[in-house]
Amino acid sequence: MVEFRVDRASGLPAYLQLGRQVREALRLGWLQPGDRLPTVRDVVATSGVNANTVLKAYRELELAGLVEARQGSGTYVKSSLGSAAPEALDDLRAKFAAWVREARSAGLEDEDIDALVRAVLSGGSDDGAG
Amino acid sequence: MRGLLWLTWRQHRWVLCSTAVVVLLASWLLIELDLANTPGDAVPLSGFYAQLVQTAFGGLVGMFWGAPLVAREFEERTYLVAWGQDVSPERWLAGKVALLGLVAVLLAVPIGLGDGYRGHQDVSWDVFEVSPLVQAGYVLFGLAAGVLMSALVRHTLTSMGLTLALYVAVRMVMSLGARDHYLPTERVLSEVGEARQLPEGVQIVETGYLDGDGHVMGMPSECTAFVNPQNCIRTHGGAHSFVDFQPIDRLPGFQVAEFFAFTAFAAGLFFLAFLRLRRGWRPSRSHRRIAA
Amino acid sequence: MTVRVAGVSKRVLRNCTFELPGGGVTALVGANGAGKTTLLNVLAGHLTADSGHVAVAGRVAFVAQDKPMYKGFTPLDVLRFGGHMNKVWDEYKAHSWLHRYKVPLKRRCGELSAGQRAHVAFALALGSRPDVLLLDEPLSELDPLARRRVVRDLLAEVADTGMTLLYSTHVVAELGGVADRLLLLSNGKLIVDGDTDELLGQHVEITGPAADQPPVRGDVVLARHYDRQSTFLVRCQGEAVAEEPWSARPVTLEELVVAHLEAVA
Amino acid sequence: MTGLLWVTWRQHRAVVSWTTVLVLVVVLFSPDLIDWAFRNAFGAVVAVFWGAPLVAREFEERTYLVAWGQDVSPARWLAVKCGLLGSAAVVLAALLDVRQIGFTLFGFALGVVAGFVTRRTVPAIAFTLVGYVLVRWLFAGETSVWLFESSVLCGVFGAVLIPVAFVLLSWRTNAFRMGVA
Repeated sequence: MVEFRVDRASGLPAYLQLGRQVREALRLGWLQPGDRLPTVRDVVATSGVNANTVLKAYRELELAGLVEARQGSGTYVKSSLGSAAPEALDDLRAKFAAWVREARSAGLEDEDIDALVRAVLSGGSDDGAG
Repeated sequence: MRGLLWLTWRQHRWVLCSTAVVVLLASWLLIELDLANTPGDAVPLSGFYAQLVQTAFGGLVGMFWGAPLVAREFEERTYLVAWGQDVSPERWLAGKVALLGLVAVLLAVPIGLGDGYRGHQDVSWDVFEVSPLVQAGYVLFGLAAGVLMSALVRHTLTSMGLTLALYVAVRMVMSLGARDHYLPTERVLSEVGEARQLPEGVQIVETGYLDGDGHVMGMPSECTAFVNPQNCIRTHGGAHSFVDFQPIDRLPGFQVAEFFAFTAFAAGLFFLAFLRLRRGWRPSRSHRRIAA
Repeated sequence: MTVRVAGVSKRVLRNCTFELPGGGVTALVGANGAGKTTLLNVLAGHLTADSGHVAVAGRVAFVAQDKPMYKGFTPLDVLRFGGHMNKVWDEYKAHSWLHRYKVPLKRRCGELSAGQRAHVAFALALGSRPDVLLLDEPLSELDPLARRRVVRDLLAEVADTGMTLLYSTHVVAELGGVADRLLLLSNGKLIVDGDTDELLGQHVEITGPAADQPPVRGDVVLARHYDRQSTFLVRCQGEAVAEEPWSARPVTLEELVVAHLEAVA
Repeated sequence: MTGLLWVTWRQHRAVVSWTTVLVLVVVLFSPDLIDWAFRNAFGAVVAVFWGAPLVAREFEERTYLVAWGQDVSPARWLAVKCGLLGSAAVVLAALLDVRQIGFTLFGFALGVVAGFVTRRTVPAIAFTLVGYVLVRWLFAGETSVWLFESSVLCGVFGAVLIPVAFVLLSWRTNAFRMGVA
């Protein structure tokens, strides 16, 4: 069961925030294929989001093929986002943690690490080769 | 005090003006038309209604000036504004009551002058209430009743009703009962059945019969059937018939007495109203001043 | 369509036209004196429009801004009042609202706090099972916790009954995810009427070197020029792409509303 | 209708009760002087304490938004309230003196109309009082000057005022909307 939290003051529309939180849950393995998403009524009652927004979010996830609505019994997760297997995920996390420790010992602040990672992500292929 | 003058005028100007119009109209009717001594002695209708205003004057002021004074502030919750300033609630009420009382007494003068259609006698017990002094007493009492009910009940409509009831009750008790006994009455005796000679313009308070040794004797039941029961009463031991009255020269004194009676009532009611205000409400801004 | 307003003018309102689908939650925002209360009163039937046409399908319940109530009635009396005065009355719903918010039932409304009196007004309105619920600044008397819970309860009510909710508010930051429709009023005219998510998508703030026109297609809502820099708040139809040296930033609902109000003020 | 019976009683029980008590006190044991004065003043009491606040208080406290926001249409609300309070006033007036029925009805209707016009309790009471006294003054001359006994005339005048109240009501809000089920 995932608990949605909407940041009302952000510029991102609420239904996109819900979609993002579902995708995040999928990536982190909190939601597995076959799990049932909370009903529209429950999301409205617990996180104070209006019904149309929740429906919109669920429909957007459905179009993305991540979830499927089964008649009368709710919305179920269809496929996971985790492209890599969970074990690979743990191994990569360990390596990355080691790298971060190394960077910190080299005197980098968190912002520097953040900027470095974003540059590498957006730098794309050429850094890969180097 | 000047601030309260503005506030009182600003808040109550409509009710003050409309009352003034009604009162001045009635006074004009009572004074002006009286001089023109209209033909025929029947009381013209305008006179009757002018007298109505004259009698009800104190009550009207009580109902429309006094009753809403504090009650409205509570109903609209504006007392938080009125008493949240540097002027304490007591001084707020004192200022308003003083100013309204002053205007009320000023209005009492014209309303008390017109003796209207009471046969133009200059001095007579019938025109007891035709005196600015007496009317001033009534209006102060009416205002005090209104203010007290207003402070007690804090609900406009109810306080208007209670003010009217209190005013009518006290005025009836005083004018029907107490007024004749401000001073002990004088008594004139005469033989049963003889015409009694009474001084001019007296106010008869009590009549009846005395038996042989001077005690008041009720009308014997057998004699009630007779048209002129004199000899029947004599046979039943009736010695004299008596009349208790108030001579006309006491009239001004009684009017002053009535004025002081009603102003005493008014003072009492105002005091109770202030007590209710102080006890029912903490001091205003002064209590927020933290010692420097 | 549950609520249809065509060309309505009344007092400050001038030629207002919009339609509200059933089951939606619409926020009515505007400066003081913009006509929010007048519009709600016209929709509630307490005021008849000078011109134009208003059609509301179904039962209307309206709670005014100062939450008027009989000060001599106790909350129980108010529920009885609702029962007596309505053909359709849901005693359980009204009573449970009062129970949930712990409103004392036996004390006179005049002695209750403003927040409690607001709950009594809500209970009476919801108890009559409205198809259209009109609320004039419903949250103004409520504490932060009550505010959050009332929003959730109202949205749950909309989800359960398909009721249409139109409420006016000044707290724009709390609209996100609550209102799916925004009506922006400025001295009587409807200057913005759109789906909140679409509005957020369309509006973008572009900052860059001083210029009198932004590099992006779309109508400029607000422009600010400094000596070497300009910022534009633009409402564009399509995707807003801004290359160097311009940078684009998504706009929050509050900034969007304030910009539109400022542009017209 | 029973719903409105409860509402009318709940809202006006205080004023109706003490007026009834007053009338009984006067009728049962009161010297004729007070009796005469009260009998003529009864119309004014009903006008001022029953009629004037009926609508004026709803506007003043803004509870008209509650009263006329329910299924029961404002027209029925006003009709039933005037009907109930009006008939109660007639019964009490009949206890005092048949002639007073006309004056009382007139006073009540005048109060309701004054309530619509001024929309505030104290001014409504003032207008009602002045209006009542003026009309009693006009009609009080020779009782049969208008071919009818003055109290009957006042009653008719009052009956005319009631539809005026409904007209004023419909200006104020669409009074005759049907209660939507």
